[in-house]
Amino acid sequence: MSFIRDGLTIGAVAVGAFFFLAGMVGLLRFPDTLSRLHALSKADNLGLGLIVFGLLFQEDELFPALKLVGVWLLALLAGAIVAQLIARAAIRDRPSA
Amino acid sequence: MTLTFAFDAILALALVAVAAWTTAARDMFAAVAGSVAFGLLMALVWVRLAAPDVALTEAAIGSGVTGGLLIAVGARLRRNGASPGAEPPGAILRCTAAVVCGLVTVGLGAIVLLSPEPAPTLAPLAARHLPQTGLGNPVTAVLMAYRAIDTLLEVVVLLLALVGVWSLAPDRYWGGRPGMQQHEDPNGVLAFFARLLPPIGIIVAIHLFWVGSVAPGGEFQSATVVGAMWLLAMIAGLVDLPPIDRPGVRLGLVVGPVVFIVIGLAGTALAGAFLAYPPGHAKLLILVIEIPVTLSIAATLGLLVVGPPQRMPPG
Amino acid sequence: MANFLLAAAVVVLTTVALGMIRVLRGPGAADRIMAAQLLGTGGIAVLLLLARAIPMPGVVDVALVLGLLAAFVSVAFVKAVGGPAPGDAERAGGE
Amino acid sequence: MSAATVFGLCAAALVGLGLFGVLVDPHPLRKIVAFNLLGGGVFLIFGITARRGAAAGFASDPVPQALVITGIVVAFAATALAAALVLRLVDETGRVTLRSAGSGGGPSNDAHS
Repeated sequence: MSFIRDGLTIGAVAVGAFFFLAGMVGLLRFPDTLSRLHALSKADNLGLGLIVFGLLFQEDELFPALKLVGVWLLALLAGAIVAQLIARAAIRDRPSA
Repeated sequence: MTLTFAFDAILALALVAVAAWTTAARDMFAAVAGSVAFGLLMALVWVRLAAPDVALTEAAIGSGVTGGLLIAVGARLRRNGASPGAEPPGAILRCTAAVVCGLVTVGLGAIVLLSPEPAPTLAPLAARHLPQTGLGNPVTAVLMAYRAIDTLLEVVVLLLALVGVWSLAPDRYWGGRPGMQQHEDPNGVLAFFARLLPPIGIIVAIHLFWVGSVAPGGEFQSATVVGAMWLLAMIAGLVDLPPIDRPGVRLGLVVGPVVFIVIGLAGTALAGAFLAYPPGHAKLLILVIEIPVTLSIAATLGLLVVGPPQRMPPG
Repeated sequence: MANFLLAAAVVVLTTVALGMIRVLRGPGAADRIMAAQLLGTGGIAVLLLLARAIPMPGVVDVALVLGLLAAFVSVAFVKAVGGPAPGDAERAGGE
Repeated sequence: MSAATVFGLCAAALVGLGLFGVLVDPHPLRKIVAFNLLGGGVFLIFGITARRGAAAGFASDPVPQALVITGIVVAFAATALAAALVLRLVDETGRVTLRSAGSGGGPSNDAHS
């Protein structure tokens, strides 16, 4: 049982870390602000989400697990709204973009 | 073991790199953004140094509220179109400063490498008296019981800093509202966010406050979160800050220090020393102090970030 | 398991450290903000991984506070670069 | 090398960098940022002392930790006051400099070389 749980954790956390890596590459390599924003928001939401998902298999109690999910939901909410605000600011700064 | 070392080394390198870049950056916003990133990395460092209480404070104040303050100041300087003013100092002075700072670094590094390990410690003493305070978190015990006088003075220092900031207001604005009027679409994304986040923040703040007696957390971290949520609502134009001569504002700012001092003086009568707690009542009294102190610190921090009044007093 | 989580923390920390380059280089203010946002999320991920790999009380709370305050800083940043008219970041894009 | 030693050396570098910024950077706001870097380094020195003082079942000596918490809050208060001073300076003179236009001079006056 713990073997399966560990396997799920390893899989999800590894994919999550990969998303962070991908997001960083996008952030550094993509040519303009909006495509960088696109790469970033994927990394933000999926990367952290998968890491939280993986860590959930290691939690035995309910409250710490709920707290982990809460942290992720908070980051998701903040990420979505900040991305929206940044995109508007970026479009205003460079109308041609 | 080597993994933790790799983690620490990367973290330390990133910290120094951000600091170096922040010092060298031409653009002012780059320096400000660098200092936000610096605070974030510092929070990670504190976790690695087994100091989660400090990590919480750093995440809340060092990165969060200080970042907000510097961003606001940077934006105002840019808006005012202030000329850069001074040119950088000459080569001789720069070289001299570099040499001096290099020497300081080398000296401190030597102290770090040569100082005894394990270091002299007060931990056993703090542990021995922990049961008497009724607290489970030794850091809170130091802040609220062993060295409560320091914490009292710290709260007073915050208040004095606010008095200092306010006293920089031009005469015509005295008694007015701090910060600019915010114009924001009340149905927009930002206003939505500013309605959604503060309730979450206040729950987190209450949680931090409550666990602070037994686990990492406490009134400073809690107060900072409350203050930041207040500022967020202000930025989104949901609430406006009150004029600084409102009696309610003044009362909110001083209630914490006053309760602290009153209980301290009561300790002189009941337990024989200023800020001593009668045996068996320590935890209750600490709670009675912490609640108003948290509210006062939250108000003080928020008002420190927005700065002196910038608008005419009403009427 | 602890070692794996620690290794994942090292990977995410490295991406966070490299993401700093974007915070510092910009070029636009928007790039700085979004990179700072990535740093906030990455910092949260690192903290959650560390909290599981090296158990210590309160680390998840640090992540929580980091999330709240990073959002606050990002909003302050967006408002601050919003140009001379304070505050109508909402309509400028033309929806 | 233990975490305390790694971050201790890091702290030494931060103090040097921050001090350099405070001494050399002509922009007051950047001086404030540098002051915060310097402060961060000093706090870290306290932090590693606390970590090395782990005893009695605590992973870190609580007394320096409490000092650092106090220090972070006071550093913020100082930052806010300094920032307000800079803003007032700009409002009064329109320039972001501590050096006075005429004679007399500010703290960085000796920089003319």
